[in-house]
Amino acid sequence: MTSPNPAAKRSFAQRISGERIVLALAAPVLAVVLSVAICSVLLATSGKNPFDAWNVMITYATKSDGQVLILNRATTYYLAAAAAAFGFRMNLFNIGVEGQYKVAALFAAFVGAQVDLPAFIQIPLLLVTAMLIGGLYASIAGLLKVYRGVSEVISTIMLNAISVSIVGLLLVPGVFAPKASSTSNSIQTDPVSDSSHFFSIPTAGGDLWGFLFIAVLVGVLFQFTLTRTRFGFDLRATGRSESAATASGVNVKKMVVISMVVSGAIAGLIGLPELLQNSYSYGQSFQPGLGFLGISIALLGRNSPIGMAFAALLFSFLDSTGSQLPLKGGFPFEIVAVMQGTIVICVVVAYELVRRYGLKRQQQKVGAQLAAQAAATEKKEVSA
Amino acid sequence: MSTATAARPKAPGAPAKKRKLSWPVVLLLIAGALVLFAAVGMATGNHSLTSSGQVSAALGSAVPIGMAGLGGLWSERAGVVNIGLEGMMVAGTFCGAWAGYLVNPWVGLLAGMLGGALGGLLHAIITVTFGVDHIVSGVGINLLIPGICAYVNRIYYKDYISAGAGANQSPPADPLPYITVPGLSSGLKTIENHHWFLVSDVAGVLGGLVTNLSVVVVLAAVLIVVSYFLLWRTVFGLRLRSCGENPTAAESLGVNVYKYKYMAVIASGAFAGLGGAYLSLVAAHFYKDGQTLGRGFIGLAAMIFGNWMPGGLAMGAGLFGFTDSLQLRDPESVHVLILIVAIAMALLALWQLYRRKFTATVVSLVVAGGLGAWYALTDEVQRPLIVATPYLITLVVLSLASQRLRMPKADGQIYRKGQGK
Amino acid sequence: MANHDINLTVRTGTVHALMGENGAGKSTLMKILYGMQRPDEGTIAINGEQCEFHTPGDAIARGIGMVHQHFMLADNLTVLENVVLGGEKLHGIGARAKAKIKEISDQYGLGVRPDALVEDLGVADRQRVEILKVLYRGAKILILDEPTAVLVPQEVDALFDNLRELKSEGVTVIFISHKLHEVLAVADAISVIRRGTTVGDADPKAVTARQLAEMMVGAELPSPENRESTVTTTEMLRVEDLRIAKTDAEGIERVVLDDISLRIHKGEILGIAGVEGNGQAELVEAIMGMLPLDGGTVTLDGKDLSGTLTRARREAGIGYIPEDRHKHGLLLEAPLWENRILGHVTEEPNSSGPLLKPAAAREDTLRIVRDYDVRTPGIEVTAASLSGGNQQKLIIGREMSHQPKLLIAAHPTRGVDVGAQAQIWEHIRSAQREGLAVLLISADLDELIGLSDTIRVIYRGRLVADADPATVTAEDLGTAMTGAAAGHLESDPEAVAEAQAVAAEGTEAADQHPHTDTADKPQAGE
Amino acid sequence: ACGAKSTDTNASSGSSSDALKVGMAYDIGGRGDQSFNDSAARGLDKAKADLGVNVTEAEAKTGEAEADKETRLKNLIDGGYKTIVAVGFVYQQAVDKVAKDNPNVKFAIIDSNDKDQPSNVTSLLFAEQEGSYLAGVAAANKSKAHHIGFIGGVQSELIKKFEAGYKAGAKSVDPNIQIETTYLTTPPDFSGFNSPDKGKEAAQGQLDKGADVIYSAAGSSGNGAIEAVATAGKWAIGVDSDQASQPALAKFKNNILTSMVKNVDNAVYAYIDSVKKNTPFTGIKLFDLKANGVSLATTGGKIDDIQDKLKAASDAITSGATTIPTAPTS
Ligand SMILES: Nc1ncnc2c1ncn2[C@@H]1O[C@H](COP(=O)(O)OP(=O)(O)OP(=O)(O)O)[C@@H](O)[C@H]1O
Ligand SMILES: Nc1ncnc2c1ncn2[C@@H]1O[C@H](COP(=O)(O)OP(=O)(O)OP(=O)(O)O)[C@@H](O)[C@H]1O
Ligand SMILES: [Mg+2]
Ligand SMILES: [Mg+2]
Repeated sequence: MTSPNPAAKRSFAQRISGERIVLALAAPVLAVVLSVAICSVLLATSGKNPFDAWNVMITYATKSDGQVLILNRATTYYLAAAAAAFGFRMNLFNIGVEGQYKVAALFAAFVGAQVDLPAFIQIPLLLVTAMLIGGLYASIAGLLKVYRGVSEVISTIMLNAISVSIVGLLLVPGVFAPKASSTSNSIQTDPVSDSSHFFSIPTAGGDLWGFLFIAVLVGVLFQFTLTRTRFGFDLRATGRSESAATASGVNVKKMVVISMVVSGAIAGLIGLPELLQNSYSYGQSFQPGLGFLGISIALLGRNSPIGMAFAALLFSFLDSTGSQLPLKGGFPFEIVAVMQGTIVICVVVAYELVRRYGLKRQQQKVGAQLAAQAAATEKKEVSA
Repeated sequence: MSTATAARPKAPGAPAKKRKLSWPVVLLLIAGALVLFAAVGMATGNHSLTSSGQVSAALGSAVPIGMAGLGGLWSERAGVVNIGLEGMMVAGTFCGAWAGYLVNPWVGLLAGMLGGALGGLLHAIITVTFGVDHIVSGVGINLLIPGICAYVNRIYYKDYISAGAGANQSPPADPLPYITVPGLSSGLKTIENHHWFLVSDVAGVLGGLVTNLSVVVVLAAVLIVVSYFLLWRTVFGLRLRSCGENPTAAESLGVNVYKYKYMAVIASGAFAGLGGAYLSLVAAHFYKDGQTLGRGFIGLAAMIFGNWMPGGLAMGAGLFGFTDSLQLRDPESVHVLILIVAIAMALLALWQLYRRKFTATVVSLVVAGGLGAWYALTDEVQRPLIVATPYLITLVVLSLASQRLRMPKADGQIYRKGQGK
Repeated sequence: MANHDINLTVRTGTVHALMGENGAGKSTLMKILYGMQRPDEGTIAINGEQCEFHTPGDAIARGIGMVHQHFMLADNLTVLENVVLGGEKLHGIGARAKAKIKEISDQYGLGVRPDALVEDLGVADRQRVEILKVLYRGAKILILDEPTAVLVPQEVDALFDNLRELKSEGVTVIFISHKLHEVLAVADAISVIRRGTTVGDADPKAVTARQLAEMMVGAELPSPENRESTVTTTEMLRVEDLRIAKTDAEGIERVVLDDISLRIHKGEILGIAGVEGNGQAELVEAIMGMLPLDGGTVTLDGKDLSGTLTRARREAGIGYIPEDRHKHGLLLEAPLWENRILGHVTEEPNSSGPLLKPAAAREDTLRIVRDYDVRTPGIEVTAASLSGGNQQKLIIGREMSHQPKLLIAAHPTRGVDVGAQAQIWEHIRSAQREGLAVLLISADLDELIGLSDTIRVIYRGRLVADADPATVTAEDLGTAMTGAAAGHLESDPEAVAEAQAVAAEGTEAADQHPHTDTADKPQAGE
Repeated sequence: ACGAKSTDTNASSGSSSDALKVGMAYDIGGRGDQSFNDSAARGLDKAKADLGVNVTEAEAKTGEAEADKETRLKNLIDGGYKTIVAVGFVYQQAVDKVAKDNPNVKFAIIDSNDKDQPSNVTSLLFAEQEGSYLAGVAAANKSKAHHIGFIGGVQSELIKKFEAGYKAGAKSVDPNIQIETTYLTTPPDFSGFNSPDKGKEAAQGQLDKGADVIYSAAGSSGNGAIEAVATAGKWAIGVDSDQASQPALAKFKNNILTSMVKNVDNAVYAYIDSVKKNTPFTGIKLFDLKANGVSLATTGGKIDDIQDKLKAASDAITSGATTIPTAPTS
């Protein structure tokens, strides 16, 4: 056997070649620049100086409390993105993250309030509860797709609407919420037991949520599962070509259900940072919309664990610093939504252009290299 | 790819014999449903399911859903999946209310369509020209357009507070006219009030069709019929549909696929925009942030439910409109609806038994029994559940019927000119 | 570059054949002529007049019509709709158009029903619809890109009769084919393309098949090699009473496979002949476990696999070369080494336990690239950037790397150039010598006759006939494939000898093809 | 810069002026929502004009996180605003938390109370059931069909109080009166406060069943209900502010019988005044009928003819003779 190592090394170098990195970064950077430009124009039309707005946002992000806020929020966003991305990696459009996390967080809050075990059992118990409920709820869409051929896009949209009703049915005094006093108008579950509180790290800028580590862990597991396990290979193969995966022996039906459940299980975690680190109970105004936000972040980060981390930070930066805008300069905070929208759209277009360019480049390179090889051998034959 | 896969005909054996829903069958089914409703109405003394008010309200609620669905239909028939309908509807609500206030509601309708069409144009640029995945583009549009509308609302209407505008609301526009057929409407109402078995129910349904209809409801109905005609009976439609079935084939025959896709997606946005304008000009008289409440998605579901056909789409939208307005108008009747669904499931079970599908029979029977028991053991449906009825029904119907659905063959696929195989 | 320095002159009222190996650039050239692709430079002149085509519409307006290599039909539309599409100005889209279609159909004996859904048509019918589409537009120049690839010999003859009639009406036909004897039979003039450029013209009356073949590949063809039977008595695959019925959307049951029983022994190649769409694909998928069975058993090496999943069957030793490598064989946008894992993710060296072993997979991919002569600059490039033949070699290398007991090879050399074709046959044959059982499906009857030890004919989901490749001609096989013959086929020995002689004359019975001519390949490429 | 907090630079701004600095945190919609928030804004404006306080405002956005509310409150505090009014029960958790961390800041929260809330938080509550009771009395007196309706925006605890009072009031006049009840949505879906189309449809349903006076406690969904009722020529009863004087409803004002006005502005003003006078409210401050926290609007004079009856009912309430349930009985 000739040593394969030089070749392997060369290929590794090839993989992280400068061109690829430039290509990978070109899209998001271009998109952000473009959307900053568009939003600047919008802000200017409202008669404000856009640079003041950017200044407010960037200044806040340089402050310690702003940074803590951004990181804490990014933790939640990252989990939401990971949940959506897990499905996307096999072309499964789980639009239902929204419903899954709500139902899961509600149950976790209920269990957390009912049970009071030592923290090292209590917290895993709540994590498992949330993941279980999220997974179960997602499995409905998976099963419907596999057995009844119902598109998951439609079924999860319906399940999102139904989840609101589920919360409505359960989050009432006497069921999951305590009997209300006559003066209280906000309904929420009892607070979770003290042992359910997740640790946080006190910093100068406030408490940094320990759940950040869970998010990082999810990202690492996500990456590991996808690139280092058989299951992950099957999943990616299915995402790239369902027909080829089927022929290769992947049980696509099983994969659909499993991925849907895993996606739902990750979705189950989305509400937990807020629940176990901040509000300690699930109320009627528990933050909605994270599921849809997660989808956008996943798209922005190309469903890759690293990319999504950047995307989550970017969105969190926009949301956190954007809420400073009305107070410090009277800018409408709606500009943040515009900005997120333009970034997502610009980025997906840019990714597609870059992808196509990259593929063509590679084909040309392969063609050229082969032609060169062929010419070389021909010459050799002639001279021989 | 190889010719072989493209050319593989349907499996050999029995000759293809399609069982299509023909007009007589459809009419018979409608008649059957009416009898069922009438009988249940008689038995329970609750006649609101077939009352004229309910029918006309159902039509009204169906309009935004139906228009979104029609938008979906146009776009998907040309091969472009459009989940950006929701965003395009928002554009319609905003532009409709804006022009409706500044000029008049008729111009508002037009402006709403125009706003939606702009959203459609954006979707077309992203998906057709740049070849981005259709769902991804739709998600982006649903994020962007509501953001822009909310932003513009806030900065633009600052000076209109005294006219009734607010931070996230536009000033009110004038209403659009309603149509009532003079003699017919009241005559039917009289019959309806007698609660005669079936006769009154028919009168109620017919009455709903001629009483207090917004002109936009009529317009929407006309648009659905016109869409059918355009798409299935004209050259334009043939070309458009060919782009959704096999764009490369269309291209090889000189059809400018990009052009048709663009037209379809823009039209799609315009229909969604009209649905939005209905919300901000008829259902309410002003724009409000978050007014569409996911109707774009429901419209899409209605279209799939209707098997990518205008008639089916109208039925799907009607079903949504019916349950949605019923739960608002008359929450108690939702309880009666359970009984009706239970009986319908039992009938379905009989049909399946006749077709010798035994497992399906058992499943249907169990569902029917469960629903029947629920009806018998309760007096009312809990409100959160009432709100969920349309979604639950859609899920159930789709899980029963989705294997019969057939979407355009190249739907959702990315087409590049000159790169067909 | 797909085409460069192409010069082609076609005289009015002739059938002009265009030949060249796979990927030579024939389709590209025709697409340029038809306005579907734009040339970087060069001109097209019709009747001495310079034209420039931006879209197929321009070409159609100049009287050019094209039947594409891959059918251009919308399945869910009717024949009428498919025909009138784009040409609605001619006769509308209603009754007039229908009458016109009937008229053309009757004139050329095409037997086309305007109201049928294309979805329900067979391959030959579809081909006739394609031709009708062109005639409907009154084309004066007709381009046929490999129209015979999926037809049985009898259908080919019918097509040629139509072409001759058209020619007599002054229509110019450009006819693309790999099949030497077809070209010799019908063409008035021949041009040969190699590596995207014209290498010469030939007169069909003066040229031999062998000379043509050499013009196409640009080199002397390698000589044949004798082979003796390696069939053993050990049974490897046993398929018993296989039955599959599909219920379609309308609830109607269609029998796809019925009463299929076959056996393959170690060292045996069993060939399945049949017109596409008669159940071959389903048979393969049934054995692979991709389709659920309604009845019957599949036994491999004494082990009943009937109820098992595809993965278990692959682990049990079935190798699979799918007929459509892009759809079933590769992850086009994944690097080569990931494609090497595909289908064998549970096996050494790709994984151990639930974990993947990328390093080992990479190393083994390098070995396959070397051993199977996959022309690639590295294993990190995507599969999409390889040429079709090299993709196929990678697949074969991958499947052979796991010492399969049974190889299912569906059109293993489809869309592969001559050199690669020979290598692929050699790989299959050497594995056969070591005891591999092979189920070979091919539309190329010469490939089937050349490689197989036994041939079975499939028609409408049943195995209706069988034959010994040594004693059967392609024509008789073709008859059975249309359902006109059944039972054991035995051709007139003289005809068999003649066929073999023709083949030998063309190629000296090249190693390429055990008995028949080299360039006679079934189907073209990617 | 990383170590610095965003507040470090403007820490001095608190002492720049002697005027009382009041920060107001609105619920979604903020100033200009034509409803609840606007009412609070009026109180703030009045305080600014009459008491010379220094004010700043901030508002919630749709679908925001708990942390956003906390940050908003903190931002106000950091800006030197040590008296903060939070409008709406959605602020309860955030107020509890921030108040605990800032014991020297005074908070008021409207429409909400938490039994464990810190002592520097005051709840400004309203006796909606009392005002609604009067609305019920008016409705029952005006109904010719002995059939009235109630439309609640969201089936929350707060709106149930409206329903309870309204029903009790109507039954006190006409024990056999038929009352339709519709809620547009149930929590956590709060779109029922924001969907005029839903309000319209629900009102139409009740009209079709024969109701001829309809009370809608549904935020801006009430606009739709009022339109439907006015179009049918029946009586509508509005809520929160005097709807007959709202520009957006000018067209229908002839059919607006009255509105159950919740004088949030009075409460806000009173609270700021109390702080200014250094006698801040503590605990729960109930704004009931007696304290003019709730009342019926008389614009248009449509209830002038039944004023005596309303007066009697009102007296009975203030004297304690009538007690009103805060939750619907059936
Ligand atoms: N723009 C281009 N530049 C370079 N190469 C191209 C281009 N377009 C196509 N090719 C390649 O040129 C080759 C010619 O393909 P073409 O389909 O014309 O071959 P063909 O002669 O019809 O082969 P077959 O017999 O397989 O049908 C293919 O390898 C194709 O991938
Ligand atoms: N746009 C392009 N420009 C340059 N080279 C290209 C382009 N597209 C494809 N190629 C090259 O052309 C080849 C495409 O493979 P294709 O399957 O068409 O080859 P082929 O000539 O048919 O070979 P084979 O006979 O092995 O099938 C690859 O080598 C690829 O790198
Ligand atoms: Mg070709
Ligand atoms: Mg090729």
